[in-house]
Amino acid sequence: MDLSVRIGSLVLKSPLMSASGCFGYGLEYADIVDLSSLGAVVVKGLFLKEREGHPPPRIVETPSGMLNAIGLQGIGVHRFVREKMPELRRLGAVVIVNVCGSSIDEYAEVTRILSDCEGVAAIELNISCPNIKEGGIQFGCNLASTGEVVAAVRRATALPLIPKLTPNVTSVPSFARAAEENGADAVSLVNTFLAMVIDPETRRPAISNGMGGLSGPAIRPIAVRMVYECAKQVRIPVIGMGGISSARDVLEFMIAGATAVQVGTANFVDPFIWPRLQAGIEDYMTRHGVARVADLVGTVDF
Amino acid sequence: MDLSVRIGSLVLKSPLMSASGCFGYGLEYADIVDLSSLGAVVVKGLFLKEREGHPPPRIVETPSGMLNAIGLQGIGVHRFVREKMPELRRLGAVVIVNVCGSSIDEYAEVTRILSDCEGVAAIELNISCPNIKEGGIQFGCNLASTGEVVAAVRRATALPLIPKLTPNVTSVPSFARAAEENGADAVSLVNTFLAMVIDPETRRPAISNGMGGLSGPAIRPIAVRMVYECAKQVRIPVIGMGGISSARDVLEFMIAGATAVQVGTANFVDPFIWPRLQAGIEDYMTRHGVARVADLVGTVDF
Amino acid sequence: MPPLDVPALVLRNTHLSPDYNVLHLEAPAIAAASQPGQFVMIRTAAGTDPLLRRPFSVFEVLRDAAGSPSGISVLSKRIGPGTARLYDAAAGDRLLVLGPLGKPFSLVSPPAEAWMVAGGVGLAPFATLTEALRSTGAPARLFYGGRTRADLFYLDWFASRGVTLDLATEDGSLGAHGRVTAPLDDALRARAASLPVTLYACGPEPMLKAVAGLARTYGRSSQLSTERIMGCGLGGCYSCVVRVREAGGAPHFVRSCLNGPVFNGDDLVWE
Amino acid sequence: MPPLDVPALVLRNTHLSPDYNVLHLEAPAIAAASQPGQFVMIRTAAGTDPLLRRPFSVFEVLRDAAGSPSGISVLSKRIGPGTARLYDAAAGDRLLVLGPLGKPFSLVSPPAEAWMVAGGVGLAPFATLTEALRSTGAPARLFYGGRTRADLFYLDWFASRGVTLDLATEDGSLGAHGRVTAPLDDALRARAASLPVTLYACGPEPMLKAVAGLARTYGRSSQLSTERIMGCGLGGCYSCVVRVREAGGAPHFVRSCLNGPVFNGDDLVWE
Ligand SMILES: Cc1cc2nc3c(=O)[nH]c(=O)nc-3n(C[C@H](O)[C@H](O)[C@H](O)COP(=O)(O)OP(=O)(O)OC[C@H]3O[C@@H](n4cnc5c(N)ncnc54)[C@H](O)[C@@H]3O)c2cc1C
Ligand SMILES: Cc1cc2nc3c(=O)[nH]c(=O)nc-3n(C[C@H](O)[C@H](O)[C@H](O)COP(=O)(O)OP(=O)(O)OC[C@H]3O[C@@H](n4cnc5c(N)ncnc54)[C@H](O)[C@@H]3O)c2cc1C
Ligand SMILES: Cc1cc2nc3c(=O)[nH]c(=O)nc-3n(C[C@H](O)[C@H](O)[C@H](O)COP(=O)(O)O)c2cc1C
Ligand SMILES: Cc1cc2nc3c(=O)[nH]c(=O)nc-3n(C[C@H](O)[C@H](O)[C@H](O)COP(=O)(O)O)c2cc1C
Ligand code: FES
Ligand code: FES
Repeated sequence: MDLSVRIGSLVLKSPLMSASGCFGYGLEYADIVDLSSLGAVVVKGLFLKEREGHPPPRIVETPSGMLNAIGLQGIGVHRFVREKMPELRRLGAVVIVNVCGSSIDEYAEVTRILSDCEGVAAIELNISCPNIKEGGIQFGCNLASTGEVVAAVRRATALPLIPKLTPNVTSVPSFARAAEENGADAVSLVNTFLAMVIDPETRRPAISNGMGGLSGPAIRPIAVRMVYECAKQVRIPVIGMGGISSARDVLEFMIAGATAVQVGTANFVDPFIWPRLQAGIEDYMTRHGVARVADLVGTVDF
Repeated sequence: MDLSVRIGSLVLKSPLMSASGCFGYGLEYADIVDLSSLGAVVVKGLFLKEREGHPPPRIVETPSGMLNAIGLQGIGVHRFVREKMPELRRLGAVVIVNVCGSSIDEYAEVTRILSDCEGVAAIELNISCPNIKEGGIQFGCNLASTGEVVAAVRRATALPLIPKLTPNVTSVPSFARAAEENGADAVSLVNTFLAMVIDPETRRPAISNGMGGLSGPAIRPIAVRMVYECAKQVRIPVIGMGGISSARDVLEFMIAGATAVQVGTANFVDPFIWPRLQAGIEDYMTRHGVARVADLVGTVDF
Repeated sequence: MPPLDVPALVLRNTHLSPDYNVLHLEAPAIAAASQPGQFVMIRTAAGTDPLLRRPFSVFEVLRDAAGSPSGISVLSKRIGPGTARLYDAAAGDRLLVLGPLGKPFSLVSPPAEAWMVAGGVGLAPFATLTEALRSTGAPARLFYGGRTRADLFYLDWFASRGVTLDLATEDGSLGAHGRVTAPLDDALRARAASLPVTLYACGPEPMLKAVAGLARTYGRSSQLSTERIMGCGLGGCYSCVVRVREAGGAPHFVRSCLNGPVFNGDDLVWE
Repeated sequence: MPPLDVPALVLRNTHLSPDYNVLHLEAPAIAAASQPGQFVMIRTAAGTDPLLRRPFSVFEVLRDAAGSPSGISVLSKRIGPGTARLYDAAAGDRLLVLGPLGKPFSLVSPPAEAWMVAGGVGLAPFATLTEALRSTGAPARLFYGGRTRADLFYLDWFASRGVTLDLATEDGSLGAHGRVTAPLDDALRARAASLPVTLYACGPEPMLKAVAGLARTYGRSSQLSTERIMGCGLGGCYSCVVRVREAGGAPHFVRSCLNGPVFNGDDLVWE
């Protein structure tokens, strides 16, 4: 059974990836998950410098979902390369780094540093974090800026480049096209939905940042729709995510048009999910006589 | 305790309304709900003519939500005025009609007919149904068209005019402003989120229309955010909805900025919810020493 | 009577098989008002998972020692999260039960016979129908099909109430080998046209369609209990429509929760 | 040992009060690996409501007849949907339990004394700590506060293990009237500086802050068990941060699920 999928020049042994920000730097999970068994480990968003993030409370549970505004706390690209990459390499992880920036220059600079680091397999360009002012959303909600930042980072790296798109726009496919036209090798979607929970007893937002990003099963039907729409409008691969919690959900996204998928919130609920997802995909392929998982991509009958 | 709220020239005895399409024509619920106890009964979307709607399956359950593509099956405005309004008047319901159209002329025409009908208290302009091509979404996703259709219907009626906005856009507040500038007395939001469920076993969408609108608790945090944003940017009242299932949720929307609220999906789960919502609001007002529910509107501390 | 919503106590949960169970629910007022063919909407869990209620036929009307209606039972087949929760319910739990809902069967009187046709869990509405027919005196016959013999339940119950049983299993382990519509066809063919029969059917849609076809072929009237995905059960959502052709009119969609779930087989239009 | 995720059988659910319960869970491997102060993440329901797991201290390590660890108990206070489900759990249910997680308390040895300070359900980590201290021989004392006498549990359990009890209730119904930090302050003041004491505290944040202050005032070391909202318990989400100042460095956020939940009171920076 062939579970491999291709993202640009990269051939992954499985379509399953961890979603950025939901799997730490990967190493946190190294003693319970075989990192080399994943298609890729997408690590937490990195800026050039270290960042403190927002004060707690940073998350709140919502119906079948969660709201987060972590604020991209992180160790910065230099410490990541120094402190995390050696161990990730040793464990055989295919590492995709989620790159953040407050300016086009910062995006390009972080990307350049990572491109010089052995073992970084691809760049996921985070132009869609809804939770901090400089989180890229000013790039990700404007077509021209999306094109500009993608083009600039394209010039900075030969690695596969995967802009990560926000769902908080009228037409996600136009952003996917802008990414494609400016040299992206794939797009990933969706990042979280900008959302808000207010506690009526205190009349204050439930998380310190006021607003946050909604993830989890609640958003899955919207994410599937966006993946379907984007996959029809671009030729580059689409990496789908949003609420995936079971093999059924992985298959739903792939049939909608995703070449690979990422799992975020469900990994919090069930960090031992990975082998079960893979077994479920294999079971489906056996039952439906599918030899290569890539043959499922975009096969929705609609 | 004063539960009354004001929407344009209309004073409602309570901020609680049924959401369009989730309460039939109101009469279906007349023997279990005292229709005159609601702030308003918002009835199912009406075109000029009768409509068959989409073939079943028309709904599918999703995590903490549901997807629907009913396709605006309905009896048309003439039969509504003739067959439903007399009984609604007799029961003392404050009736708001959700008006649909495939053209600006149709919106205006349906509105004119309703304006001549005794007992119709306001017009909710449905420019946001995601489920049919002519469901208004071509108006509701474009700022200029939104302005145009609101202006045209404004000329057709003296009734309070409430454009209902779609959440499937980058900036809901700009649409709220376009509505306000063109004479709307209030805006209501959110309509459903365009979404999709695919059954991997059949590789076909779960509902006949392929895509549908997501409603229910799943979407609540996104809807609260949009209500908050809009209420800050317009002076006219905002009527909030999206996943409201308890008095806590009503209060959350009002504190975020909603002057009144609508309840849709939760009425399916619990048609006896209305007196409980009211009791919960009153309990909150007692505990927090709030004399007039209108004093809560937009009081979020953020 | 307008429908009620009661937090019904689970009195007993009997597992008939790995899929099928019968839940006894305390709900006197709903029990007293229920007519054969009506249904209830059950909230299978507090909270939002599952979110919507699930529709179930009233299987039996339970009675207390004095013979007064004290509750209802539902016969449930486990196919997804909602029915799984009903399968796992324990005595002492409470479930919100909304009902009775929908249009019931019309009863026939002698000399007409009532032939019930049940596929799988489609048996559910026929226990109350059997009780009601005993009061009209119309002879009752049950054509009952399932996958295998272990999927056919309550045979003694029906037999002991004078119902003639015609069974069919797809694997031939009990009764006729194959679909239940085959013995039904034979029986209809064998019955003199002068002797009136009304068909009552509940089961998978292909079975209903076949029964409607047989009814037409043999000039019999039929009452079919449809099963559509229902969002509300009260006419609020328009999710549950079936296409009907009413006298003279063009086919159009009507809500099966209000205008059904029982329809005249001649009125239904199959896509 | 890496944490395990086991579908633990509920052996028993003891309701201590209308809010508090103790769940006995079969989980030998987790029990064997747990150290005082560690926690587990429990999935309180299948499905998505509630979605995330909830963190609970390991309350007791259960042992079989031969004395081998067979499971754990958790002491839970019902405050929302997750703890409500634990309150309602029945023997025979299964709950996914992930653990053991986090950094444990460091133990002290005689002549140092261990003074435990518990506010409400903050009692939870101190049963296992008491057992462990018995092996070092360090004298143990428990300052334990609650709203009212009915909210103080397991007093005999601690007393029978040689723990000196100092109780306080906010309504004065048992022990000192007011906060538990008042008798603690008195006791610290009374103790000669030459006699070593380590404070161990778990409870509401204002109490932890007060204990940290007292520790500083009297020059004692403190180990505080923090309670932050946790999304994962494994370091994946960065939701559970507390601000610490490590030797010389500027204050910064660290994950309490990995670097805690137990912190040195001197390191914590309160906002
Ligand atoms: C009027 C009526 C009476 C019914 N009576 C019975 C009965 O007595 N016993 C019984 O076991 N079942 C009965 N059903 C079917 C029963 O409602 C479904 O099996 C049940 O809703 C499935 O829920 P689930 O969560 O287990 O499965 P899922 O498949 O996960 O359900 C998902 C959704 O699909 C709907 N759905 C799935 N299958 C059906 C179906 N066959 N009919 C209608 N909706 C469906 C559910 O309501 C839900 O909205 C009846 C249905 C109707 C409409
Ligand atoms: C390391 C650790 C150990 C704990 N040990 C215990 C224990 O032994 N016994 C016990 O009863 N409780 C303990 N708690 C608190 C317990 O986790 C919460 O009471 C519980 O998660 C509340 O869930 P809920 O759904 O009932 O309430 P809700 O208030 O609805 O919870 C909503 C969200 O807030 C979080 N939350 C609410 N209160 C707290 C809190 N005080 N601390 C952390 N998160 C919270 C929940 O995890 C959840 O994400 C511990 C918390 C931590 C961090
Ligand atoms: C706690 C948390 C932190 C996240 N951090 C990041 C991040 O650093 N960079 C990013 O691109 N996306 C981040 N995301 C978004 C996820 O990668 C993913 O796009 C989103 O959660 C939807 O997937 P899910 O529903 O499977 O979680 C974060 C999500 C969560 C819940
Ligand atoms: C079955 C169904 C039918 C609906 N029909 C309409 C409609 O006719 N007109 C309209 O403006 N909105 C319609 N809506 C949208 C609701 O009025 C409401 O905006 C949405 O469901 C969000 O609220 P909720 O989460 O409380 O259901 C419909 C929603 C549902 C679920
Ligand atoms: S189920 Fe809602 S209208 Fe029939
Ligand atoms: S709870 Fe997720 S990082 Fe600590």
